Amino acid sequence: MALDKIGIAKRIAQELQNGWYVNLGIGIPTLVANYIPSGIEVEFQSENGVLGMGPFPFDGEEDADLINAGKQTITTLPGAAFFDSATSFAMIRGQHVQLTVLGAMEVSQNGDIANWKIPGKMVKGMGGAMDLVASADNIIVAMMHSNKAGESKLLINCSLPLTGVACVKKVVTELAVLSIIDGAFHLIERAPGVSVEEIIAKTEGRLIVPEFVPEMQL
Amino acid sequence: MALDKIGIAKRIAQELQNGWYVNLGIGIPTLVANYIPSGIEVEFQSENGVLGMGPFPFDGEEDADLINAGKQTITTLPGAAFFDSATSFAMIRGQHVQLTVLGAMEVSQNGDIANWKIPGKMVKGMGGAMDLVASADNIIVAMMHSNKAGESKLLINCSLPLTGVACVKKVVTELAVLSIIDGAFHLIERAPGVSVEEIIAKTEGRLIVPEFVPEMQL
Amino acid sequence: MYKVVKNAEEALRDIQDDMTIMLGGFGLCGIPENSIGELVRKGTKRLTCISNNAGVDGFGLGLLLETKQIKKMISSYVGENDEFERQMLSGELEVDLIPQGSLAERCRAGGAGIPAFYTPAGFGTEIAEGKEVRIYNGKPHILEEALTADFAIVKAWKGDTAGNLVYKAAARNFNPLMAMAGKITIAEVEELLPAGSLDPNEIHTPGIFVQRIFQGKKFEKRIEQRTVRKRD
Amino acid sequence: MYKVVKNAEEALRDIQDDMTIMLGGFGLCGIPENSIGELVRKGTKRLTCISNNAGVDGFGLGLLLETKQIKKMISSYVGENDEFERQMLSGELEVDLIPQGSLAERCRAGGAGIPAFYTPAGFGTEIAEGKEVRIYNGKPHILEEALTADFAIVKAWKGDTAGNLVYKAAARNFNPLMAMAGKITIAEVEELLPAGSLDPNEIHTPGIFVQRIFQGKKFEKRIEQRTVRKRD
Repeated sequence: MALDKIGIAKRIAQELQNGWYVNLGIGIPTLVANYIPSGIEVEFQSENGVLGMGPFPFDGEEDADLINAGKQTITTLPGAAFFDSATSFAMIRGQHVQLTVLGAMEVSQNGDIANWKIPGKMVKGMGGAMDLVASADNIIVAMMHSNKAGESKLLINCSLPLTGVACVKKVVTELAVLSIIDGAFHLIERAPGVSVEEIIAKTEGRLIVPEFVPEMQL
Repeated sequence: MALDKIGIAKRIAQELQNGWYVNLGIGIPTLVANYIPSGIEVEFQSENGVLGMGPFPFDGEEDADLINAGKQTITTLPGAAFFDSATSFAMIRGQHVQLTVLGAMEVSQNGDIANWKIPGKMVKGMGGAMDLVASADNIIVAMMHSNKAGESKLLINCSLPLTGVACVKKVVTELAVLSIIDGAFHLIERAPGVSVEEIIAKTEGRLIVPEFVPEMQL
Repeated sequence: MYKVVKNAEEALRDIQDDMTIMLGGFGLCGIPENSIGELVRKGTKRLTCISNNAGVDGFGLGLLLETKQIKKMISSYVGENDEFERQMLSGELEVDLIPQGSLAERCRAGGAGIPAFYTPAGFGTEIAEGKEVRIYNGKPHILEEALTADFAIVKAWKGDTAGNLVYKAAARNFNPLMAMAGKITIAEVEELLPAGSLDPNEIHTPGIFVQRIFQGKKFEKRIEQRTVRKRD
Repeated sequence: MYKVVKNAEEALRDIQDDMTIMLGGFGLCGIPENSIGELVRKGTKRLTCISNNAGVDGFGLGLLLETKQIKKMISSYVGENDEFERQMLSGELEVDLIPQGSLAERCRAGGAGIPAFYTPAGFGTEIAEGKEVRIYNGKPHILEEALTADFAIVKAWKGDTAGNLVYKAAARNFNPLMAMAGKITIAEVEELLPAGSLDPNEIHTPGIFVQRIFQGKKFEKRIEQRTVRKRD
């Protein structure tokens, strides 16, 4: 059965390693923070200038001066630090953040990503996404395998304006975990009960399927 | 009579304007801080990361963590701030410092300055001097008119390796105040009792002498 | 160095039509509310505004959009704002979108006398069109130039009469960088203290970057996304 | 994020011959005394040291010069040091002199993923030889590249177990910039506190830049130029 958003977040959370600094994008990526495996300590960086983000505040304890990059009210954990936006992107560009998780509209088989602009529609801007994808060594995309029209989002080439080139290393969808290596998607795991055939059918880009494809363990 | 070092410092202090941030080099420039005209408020920046430098500490109150760019123990005044070296040179390069006063071995008629290296001798390094002279809009050189061998230090071209090009706007020596404009030294003032002839004789570079050269008022 | 002015009116007295203004803040967090109000009152026109975001309908820079005082926005993320969208789609409003990290670094560079730098952000995208590309460490980078402004308007938590500023939490964001990059920098603060009240170790923006400072009359501090959890 | 190591020995355990090391400090102010002592004890050889200064005879980096552990110094100002002078003039020691502001900015750039930037400092001097020149705002600028190091060793006043650092007064200097630029950054602190002890608003170096932290055994804090005034 295909995963729901929480399933995707849980699977991505398994990628976390002890001591990592992690930047989570808006949407599914944000949920990853709720499923950190036990024994793993990570710290969350928010590109507006917060390190050591904690959970949302209790009702009534919101502070307008304490938000994350999604403009949501947050709290901090012991050991947190605040800094300006240039320092924040110094962390990102300088590869001090070990993992970036973000959403996408399209990913191509060579790791290009499109997630900021649909021609003809209102453009909201790229925010920090272009800096994040151009800089991070380790980028995981969390997204649905297909768009609302049922078309694959794992493509030979992105059709939308790019956010970054050859940068995505891994994609986690409701159907599968895929690595991007040498211009192809490599099927690593499938969602529980999802067939390899379904993943092949829904992946437009070049897909390498090993003989045995394990099911995700969630 | 030619000025002494204190006289040079006093004359330079007359150039200070209210509200200026000022960077003083080692030697005569440091003395300028002692002769701020009354009614003028300036703040001293030290490129190692101090704004709002005060006088030397009282004996016994030295703090090894509180020094100026000359590595001397100092104090701070109310309103002081500490910052890192990149921010310090952001102030300098970004022209937030209104006046830089520094010493020189040679100055040329187009405003080149040499003050960091003598070929064949031990080179100590340029420290912040190259950043200061390349960045500041308003640079006053405080120096003796001639070197120990009696040769003019106000030259057609510098003979020593340069610190900066076409950057010095004004020179104050024990004999004169000179502006540098359009490839020539312009004699602005002479030290009390010093003759225009002496200044002409001791200036190798092109010197423009107006009909009337006032004496400095110290 | 006494930099105190009475209020926003005095601080913004010489901001004129067609100028370029930087405004600190991220979303509605850490924005110079009082100065924005004063710009609306003054009616200064055809402004180019450099600000990470463009406010929301009815607050922040949204107020200046409603009165059509903005000719051009230079931002990284916009459009939590219907009026913005309308003006952009109708062509009334020019918009220059810049990756957030490049925007921050370009402001800092402007203030630091660094005219240009290389960054990997945006390579291979439309942002890179017409920009020089150079390979460093095996990776393509594009050349980005510094940004400066006629006025930078920032908002701080505490400030002193010498212009030293301290920001609170995530309200710091772009404020220290823009403070560096204004030909004239205006700071509005929640609390204005005598010089010497702030610990020199704890100052975020040294006073040298600030030309005018005033205590804001009122800070509404609206929250854009109120997210909370229930008590157990 | 628990980054505490026991002492300098553990912190510097994998620093090896021929590595490039950044060391914070300006003169003798804010230098990592305990780590320098440990480098002497270890006897690590042929080091390239990036540090604004090179210590004095018998203290700071002067200690590593005496034991001839330094192959190359990258600094802005050197030579308060007879042994340095002797080694430099004899050709035993390579020296790369860099304008102080460029040195600071190149360290920051290295830490910030900015591979190169333009600066006016040094144009028209021997420092600019072989460097690209470009005119911005009517003024020539030269292209300078980022600096990084295998290890950055910094000294802070207070630190917490998560690696957050606070510096004191002018002992800040190059420390925060080098902390950004080390592949591994080691911080020695005067006072090591539990995470949560430092106000997140007042942190100078966020812990993300620091991999190892320890409380220094002893800080001698020598003064290079003791200048005082008499009491009235």
